[in-house]
Amino acid sequence: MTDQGTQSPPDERPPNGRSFDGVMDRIAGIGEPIRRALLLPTLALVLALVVGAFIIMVTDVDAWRRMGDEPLAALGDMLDGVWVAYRELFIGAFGSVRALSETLFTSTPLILAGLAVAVGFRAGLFNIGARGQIFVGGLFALWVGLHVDLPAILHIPVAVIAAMIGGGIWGGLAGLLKARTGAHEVITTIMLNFVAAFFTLWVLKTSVFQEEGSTIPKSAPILESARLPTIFGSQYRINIGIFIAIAAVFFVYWILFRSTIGFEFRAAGFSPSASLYAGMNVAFLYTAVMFLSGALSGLAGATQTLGLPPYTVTDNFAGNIGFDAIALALLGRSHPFGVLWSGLLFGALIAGGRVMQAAAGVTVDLVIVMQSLIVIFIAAPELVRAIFKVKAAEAEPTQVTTGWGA
Amino acid sequence: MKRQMRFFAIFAVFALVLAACGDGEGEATTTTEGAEATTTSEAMDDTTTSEAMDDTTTTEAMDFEAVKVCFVTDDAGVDDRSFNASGWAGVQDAVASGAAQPDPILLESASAEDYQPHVETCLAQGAEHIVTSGFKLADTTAAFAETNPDVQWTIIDFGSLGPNVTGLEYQTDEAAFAAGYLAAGVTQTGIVGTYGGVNIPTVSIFMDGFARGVAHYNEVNGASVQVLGWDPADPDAGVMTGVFDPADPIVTATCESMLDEGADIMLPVGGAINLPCGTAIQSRGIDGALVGVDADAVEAMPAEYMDLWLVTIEKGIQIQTQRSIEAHAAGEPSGGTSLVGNLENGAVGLSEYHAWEDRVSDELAAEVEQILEDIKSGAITWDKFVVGAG
Amino acid sequence: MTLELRGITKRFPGVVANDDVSLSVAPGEIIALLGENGAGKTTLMNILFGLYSPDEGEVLIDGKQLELSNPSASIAAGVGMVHQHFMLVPVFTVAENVVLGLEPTEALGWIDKDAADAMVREISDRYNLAVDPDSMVEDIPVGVQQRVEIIKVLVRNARYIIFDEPTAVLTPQEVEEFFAIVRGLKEDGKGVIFISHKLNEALEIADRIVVLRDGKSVGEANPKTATENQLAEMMVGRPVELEVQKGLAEPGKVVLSVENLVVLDDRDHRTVDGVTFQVRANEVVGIAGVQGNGQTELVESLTGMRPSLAGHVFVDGVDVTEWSPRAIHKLGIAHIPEDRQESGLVLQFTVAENMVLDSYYDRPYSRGIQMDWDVAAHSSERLVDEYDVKTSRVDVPVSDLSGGNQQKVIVAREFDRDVKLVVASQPTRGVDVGSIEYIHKRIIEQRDEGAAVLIVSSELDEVMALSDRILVMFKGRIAGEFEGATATTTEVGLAMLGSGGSHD
Amino acid sequence: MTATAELFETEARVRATPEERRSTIVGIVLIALGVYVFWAFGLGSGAGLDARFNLSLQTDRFQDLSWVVDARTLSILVAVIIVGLGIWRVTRSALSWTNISLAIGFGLFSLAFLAWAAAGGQFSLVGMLRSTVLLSVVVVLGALTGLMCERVGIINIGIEGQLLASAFAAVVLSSAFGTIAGLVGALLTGGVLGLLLAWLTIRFHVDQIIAGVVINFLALGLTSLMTARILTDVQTLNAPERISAIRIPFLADIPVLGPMLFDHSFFVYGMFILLVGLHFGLFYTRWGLRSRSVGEHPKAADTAGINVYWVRYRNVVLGGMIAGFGGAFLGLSQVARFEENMTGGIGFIGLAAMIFGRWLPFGALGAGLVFGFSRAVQQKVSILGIGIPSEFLLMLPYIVVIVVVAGVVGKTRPPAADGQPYIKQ
Repeated sequence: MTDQGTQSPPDERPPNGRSFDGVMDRIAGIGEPIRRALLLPTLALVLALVVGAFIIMVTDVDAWRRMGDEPLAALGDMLDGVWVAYRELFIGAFGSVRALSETLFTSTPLILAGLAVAVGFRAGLFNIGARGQIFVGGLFALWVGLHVDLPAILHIPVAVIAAMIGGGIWGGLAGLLKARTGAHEVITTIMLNFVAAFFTLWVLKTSVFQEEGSTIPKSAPILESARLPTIFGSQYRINIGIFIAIAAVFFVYWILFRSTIGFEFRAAGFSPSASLYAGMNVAFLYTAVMFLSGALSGLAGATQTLGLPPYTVTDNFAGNIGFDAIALALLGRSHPFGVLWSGLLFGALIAGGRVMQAAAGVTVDLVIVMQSLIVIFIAAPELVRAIFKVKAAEAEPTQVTTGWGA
Repeated sequence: MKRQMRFFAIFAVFALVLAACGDGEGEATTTTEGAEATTTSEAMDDTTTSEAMDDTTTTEAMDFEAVKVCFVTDDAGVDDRSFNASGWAGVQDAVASGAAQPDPILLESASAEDYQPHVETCLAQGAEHIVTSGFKLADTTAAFAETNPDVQWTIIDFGSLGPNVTGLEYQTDEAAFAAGYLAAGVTQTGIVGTYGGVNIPTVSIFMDGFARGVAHYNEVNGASVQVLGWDPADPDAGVMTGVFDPADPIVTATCESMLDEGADIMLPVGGAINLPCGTAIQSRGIDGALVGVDADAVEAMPAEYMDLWLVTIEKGIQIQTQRSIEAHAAGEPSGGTSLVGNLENGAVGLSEYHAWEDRVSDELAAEVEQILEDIKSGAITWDKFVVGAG
Repeated sequence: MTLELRGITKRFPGVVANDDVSLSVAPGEIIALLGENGAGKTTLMNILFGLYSPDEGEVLIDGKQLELSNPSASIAAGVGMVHQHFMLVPVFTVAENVVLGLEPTEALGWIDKDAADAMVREISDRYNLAVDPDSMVEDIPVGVQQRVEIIKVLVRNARYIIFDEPTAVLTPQEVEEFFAIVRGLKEDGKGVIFISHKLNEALEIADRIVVLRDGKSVGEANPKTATENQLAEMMVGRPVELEVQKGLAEPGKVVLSVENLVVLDDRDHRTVDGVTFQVRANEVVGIAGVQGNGQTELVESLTGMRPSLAGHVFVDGVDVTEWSPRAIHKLGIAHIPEDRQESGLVLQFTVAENMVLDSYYDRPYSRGIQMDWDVAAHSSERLVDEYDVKTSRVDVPVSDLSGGNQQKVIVAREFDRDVKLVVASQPTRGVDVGSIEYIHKRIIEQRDEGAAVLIVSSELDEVMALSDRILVMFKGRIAGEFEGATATTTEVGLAMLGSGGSHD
Repeated sequence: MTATAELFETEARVRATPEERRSTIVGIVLIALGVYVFWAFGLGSGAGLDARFNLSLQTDRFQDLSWVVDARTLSILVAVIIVGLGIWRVTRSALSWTNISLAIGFGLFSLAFLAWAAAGGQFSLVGMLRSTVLLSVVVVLGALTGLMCERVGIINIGIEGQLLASAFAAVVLSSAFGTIAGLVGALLTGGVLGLLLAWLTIRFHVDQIIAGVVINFLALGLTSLMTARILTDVQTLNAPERISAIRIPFLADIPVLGPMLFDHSFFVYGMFILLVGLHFGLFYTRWGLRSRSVGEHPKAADTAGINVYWVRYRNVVLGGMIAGFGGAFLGLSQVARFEENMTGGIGFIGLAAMIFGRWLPFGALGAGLVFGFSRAVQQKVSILGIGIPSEFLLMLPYIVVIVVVAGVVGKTRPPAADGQPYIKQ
C-alpha cells in the first residue's frame, strides 16, 4: 500500500533525545511528568463542571418561568440550583463514610469492566460487549451462589471463577468469530449484548434461578456463603469486590507489561502484520484477548450478583456499566492504573449523582454528560489548551483503534 | 463578546419555547395540581372517575397530618406510562388532598444498584412514607422496612413485607377476563389479539385473563373467537415486543402483524406500546378497537386515539397509592396488609365503554356485568395468576 | 520565465529538513536534484507542490509569488508532480484518476465519462504513452501507473514537472523509455525537476545537477564534466565506496529449495505461479524484478506468513511448507521483511521491545510467561553498540529512529544468532548511504560465515552488486537466471520485462 | 533438479483456494439445511395441511389474494432445491455463485419454515414483507449515515447518538413550532453532531472512535436530562403531531408491492430516494468521485487539488443529517413522542449493516432488509404460536446478524483510508 497521510518521512527524523527513567517505565507507559499527568485531567474536570453548570441552568424550567418577571431572581435561582447540585454531588461522593463507601462500591464493577475494555483496546480490539459479558458472567456466579454448597472461603472463589469463565466464553466467542471468520468484533459483541439480555430475562423466570413458587423474574436469595463480605459491616455496601478490582488492576498490569502474552497482545494491537511476522498466532491472540476481556467483565458481573444487597437478582443487573466502561477505558488511556483512577472518578460522580438527584432534582444523566465531556477534553488536549491559554500537554492524540482492520 | 451574544441567543430561544408552552401548562399545573402527571393534552383535564373507582374515591375533607413522602422508581423510570407513572401520580394526588407534604421526593433508578442508596436517601431526607415501585424493589424494601419500623412503606406490585409495609397487588386477570369476554363479543372478524412488552407477570397477567375470557365466551356462546398472542397453556410463548419503547418500529410491526391476521380488537400491555397500535388501526381504516390497561386510557392517552378505546382494564395503582398515604396521614396506616386489588374490592375493574358504548349491545353489557359479578362471587373461577411473591 | 525557490527552510519536530535552500528551473531545462535518502529532496518538492508549508522562504513563478501550502494553487500556477509513492487511487479507473479534481461534468455534477476518456486518450496519444483509460489502476503494472501520473500532470497543463525518484520502480528498459518521455517533455518546453539518488541517471538526463545534503544545498554540478565519484562525495560528504567488496562464493550444500510454489495474493490471484529454485550455503541469490511480480508473496510464503496453494519449500531438506513463521524462524532463518514499518517493527514499541520481537518467548528474555525486561534491555544495548544503531537509549520508541537505524535494528535482531538462511526483502529501501554500506557488509558477512542468502530487491543495482546468482521474477514465474559475475544490466533488464532471459 | 526435489516431485500438493474451500463449506451447510428442511418441515408438517399465505391487506384495492400451498409438498420441494444447490457448491463450479446460492438457500428455508408454521392455518405474507420494510428503515438510514462518513475516511460510531438527539429535537421542536420546524431541527441536530465529530477528529485529531463514543454519551445524557428536567414538567413539548402515512395513488394498489412499498410515511420514500441518490451520487458524479478519493487515498486527492478537510467536513455533516432524518422518523412517525434512550442500540445495528453491506448504499439496504426480515419473521412466528419462548424469538434477529456477518461476509474491504486521520504539515 502507498503511504497515506503520514507526517514527515520518518527517515528525516534523527534519534530523539527523550529520556525516561527506565526501560520498564517507558514500556509500561508510566513515568510521564507529574504535571502532564495531573494538569490535563484537572482542567478537563473543571471544564466539564462549567459546562455541566451551564446545562443545569438552561434546563431549570421553574427559573425560566420566572425569567420574564424577575430576571435577576431567576438567575439567582439558577445559580443556586448549580450550587446545590454540585455541593450535593460532592457530599454524595466524598462527604461521609457512607458516601465514600458508595463511591468505592459503585467504582468496583466500573473498574473491572473498564479493564475489560482497556485490554481490548491494547490489543486493537473494541469490545462493546461488556454488557453481555457482565450478564453471562453474573449468571454463572449466581448459579454457583445458589446451587453449590461450600464454605465461604471456597464458595466465593468458585463463584468468581465461574463468572470469569462465563464472561470469558461470551467474550471469547466474539474473538473466535473474528479470528476464524473475520466477523468484526464491534458487530458481534453488540449483537451478543442483546442475546445475553434476552437470555437473562428468560432464565431468571426458570426454576434454575427462581425461588420456588415465585412467578416473578427474580432469583432466590444467594447463599450466605457466596455473598461478597462487606468491609465495614452491613450498613455500608462496600465489600471485598473493591479488592478484587484492585487485584485485577495489578493482574492486568502484569499481563500487559510483564508477561509474554501481554507483549503479544500489545504487538497485535499496534501492528497485526508485525505480530504475524514475529511468529505470533494472531488468531489465537484475538480469541485470548477477548476471553480475558470477557473474563474481566464477568468479574464485574460477579460483583453485581454476589455483592449487591439484597442479594437477589433481577433482570437488569448490568445497568449502564458496559457503556460507562468504554468511556472510562478511554479516559484511563487503556492503562490499568489509568482505568483505576477513572473508575474511581466515575464511581464518585455516579454515587454523588444519586444524592444530587434527591437534593437538587438533577438526574444522574448529568453525570453521563460530564463523563463524555471529560473524555473529550482529555482526548483533545489542544482544545483545553486553546480554552485555558496554557500549554496543557504535549500529548500526541491517542489512536485507539485502527479502523475496521479488515 | 461575540461568543456571549451567541449564548444569549440560545437563552432567548429557550425562553421563547417555554413561554409558548408555559401558558397551557401553567393552567394544568395549577388547576389540577399533580393529578395528571401523564396527561398530555388539556382536552383530557376533565377528570371523570370511572365507574369501578367511584366507591373508592376518598373525600377531600378528611383531616390529615401531612406526611413527607419519598417515591423510588425501578429501573424503568418514572416516565414509563405504567406502574411507576401511576404510582407517582398517586403520590401527587396525595399531595393535592393534603395527605402528603408538598414537593415529595422522586428518585428515579437507572439500575438495580440504585435501589438501596435511593431508599437510604429517602430515609436520610426524613421521609415518613416511602413508596417503592415495582417488584424489583421488594427485597430492598423488606430489608429497610425491618430496620426502620417507624417509617411507613408502600410497595407497588408486591405483597406486604412487614407490619409497616402496605403491599399493593392486583389480580388484574379478573378484569382482563371480563374484557376478553367483551372483546370476543364485539369482534367482527372473530379474531382478537394481545401482545406485551416483555414476558413478566405484571404484563402477562393481563394477557392471560384476556385470553381466558375469550375462551369463556366461546364456551358459553359456542363461538370460535380466536386469540392471537397468548395461550394460557403455553405462557412462555406469548407475543412480546421486547421493548417498552413505543417508537421502536417493532411495536408497530407487531400490531400490524396481528391486524394482518384479521384481529380487530387489540390488547397491548406495557407502557405506551398501545399507541402505535392505535395508529395502525387508524391508518388501516380498520373498524377495530383497543383495550387499555392501568389507568383509564381515555384520560391517560392522547386525544387522537379517543375513538378507539373499547374499555380499559383498570389497575388502581394511582388511587391505592394515594389511599395508602392518606391512611398514614389520617393516623391509621395500612401497614402489614397486602391489598390484593381485585374486582371485589374495586381496585381492579373495567372502565366505562367510552367511544364504543353504542357498539356494545345491551345483552352483551349485561353479560359482562354478570361475569364481573360472578367473578366477585367466585361463581366463575379459574387457575388464576399468582400475584406477588407467592 | 522561470520557477524559483528562494531560501526555503522547513523544520519538523527535532530536525531541519530544508535549511535555506534555493533552486531555479527554466522552461526546457532538466534539473537533477541529487541527494541521499533523508537529505530533504522530497520535502523541498512537497513544499513547491504545496503539500507542506515552509517555515521560511518563497516560491516565485515567472516572478510572481506562489501561494504555498495548497496544491491547487501550485497546480494552477503550472506545477505538476509525479510522486515517488504514486498518488493514484487503486480502485479507480485510469480516467477517474486523471480527471479527479477537474472532472468534466454534465448537469447535477454527473461525470461525462466519454469526455474523461478523451482527455486521457489525447495526452496518451500525443506523448505516445499507450494507456487505456478504462483499466483499473490496481490492475495495471507499475510502469503504466507512472505514465498515468504523467498524464495527470499534463492534463493539468503543467509547465514545470517534478519527478520524485521516478526510476526506482522501473526496469532499465523502462528507464530508457521514461527518459525518452522526459526528453519529449523538455522539447515541449516543460521545465523538469528530476529527483534521484542515482548518480548515473542524473548524469545521463540532467542539464544541471543540484546536490542536497542534510537539508542544505551543497552545490551544483555540470553533468558534462562531473564524475560519479565527485557527485557521490558531494552527496555523502565523504568518499564512498560504490562497489560492494566481496570475495568469490564457494556454494555449499542446498539450504533452501523451492519447488513449484504457487501462492495467492490478497485478492486470490495466483501471484506466485509455480516457482522453483535453490539457494546454497555460502551463496547470495538475488531476485530481481519489477515490484508486484510476486516477490512479496514469495517471501511471505517462504517465511510462513502466507499459506501456499501448491508446491513445497525445503530448508535443509526439511519440508517447511506449512510451518508457522515461528517454527521457520526457529530453524535459523533471518527474515528482513519488505516493509520494516509495516511488519518488521512495531513502531510504538521501544528499541528494546523490537529487539526481542521474535525471540521474546524463550530464554533468556522470558521465563515461563514472565518477561525479563532487564535481560532484554541489556541485550539490546549490546546489539545497539554492535550494529552501530544510532539511538540515545534503548527505551525510546523505535519510531524516533531514522530509517537506516530502524533497518539496523532489524538486521541486528535477525543476524544475532545462528543463521542458516537469510531472506532479505528490500534490505536497503529508503536508507541512507552509510547504512546501505553497513547492511550490505553485514549480509556478505553472513554469506561468508556459511549462510545461504536470498535477496529480493527492486533496485537492480543492489541485486547486481550483492548476488552470486540472479533470478528474475516476472508475472509470478522465474523469467531468467544469470551468474552474478557476468550478468549485464541490459539482459537482466530485458528479463524483468518478460522478454528474453536465458537459463545458462 | 536436486535429489530432494525429485523425491517429492510425484507428490503434488495442491490446496484449495479460499474461495473453493468456502464453496465446499457453503455446500455442506446447504445440504445439511436441506436435510433439516426435509426432516423438520417436510415430514414435520401434517399430510395434506395447506398453508395459506395472504397477499392482500384490508386496505388493499384487490382483496382476498392468497397463495395456498400444501406445506409438506412445498417443504420437500424446497429441501430438494437446497440440497441440489449444496451439491452444486460442493463441486466448486461457478464460484461467484456461492453467496447467491447461500442467499437463495436461506430464503427458501425461511419459506419452508413459514409454510410449516402456518400449516393448517394462514398468515399474511404481504404484511410480513411490509413489516420488513418498516423495520429496516432506521437501520438503513443509520447505515447510510455511516457510509457517508466512512467513504471519506471517518469512522462514525456515534450514529446512535445522532439518531437519539435528532429524535429529541424533532419531537420538541415539532411540538413547539410545528412539523416543519421539527424536521428541520432534526436535520440540523444530526448535522451539528456530524460537525462535532468532524471538528474533533479533523481539527483536534481526536481518535475517531473516542469522538463517536463521546457523541453517543452526550446525546444520551443531554436528552435524558432534558426529558427529566423539562419534558416531564412541560409536557406540551413532548406532544408533536404525528406524521402519518401517505398512500401513493395507483402504486399503492398494486398487489403485494403496493402495501409493501407505497403506503408508508414520507420517511420511507425519503429513504429510498436517498438510497438511489447516494448510489448514483457516489459512483457517477463529481461529488462521489471526490468523496471516494478522499476515503481511499486522501493524499492523492490533496495532490489533485481537492480540499480533503472540506470534503470530510461536508460529508460527515451530510451523514449526520441522514441520521437526523432517521431520528425524525423515530420521533415523529410511530407515536410522536420522545422516550429516554428510545434508539436502544439501533444505530449500532446500522453500523453493522454498513459493514455487512460492504460500504455500498444498496448493500446497506440489503443488510437492513435482512435484519428487518428476521425481526418480522420472528414476530410473525411468535404470533403463529409454535411454543418457542418469546425471549428466544426476540434474540433471533441478533443471532441472524452474527451468523450472516460471520458466515456470509467474512473479511470485507473498507475504504483504504477509513479511520485514519489526514494530517498536513
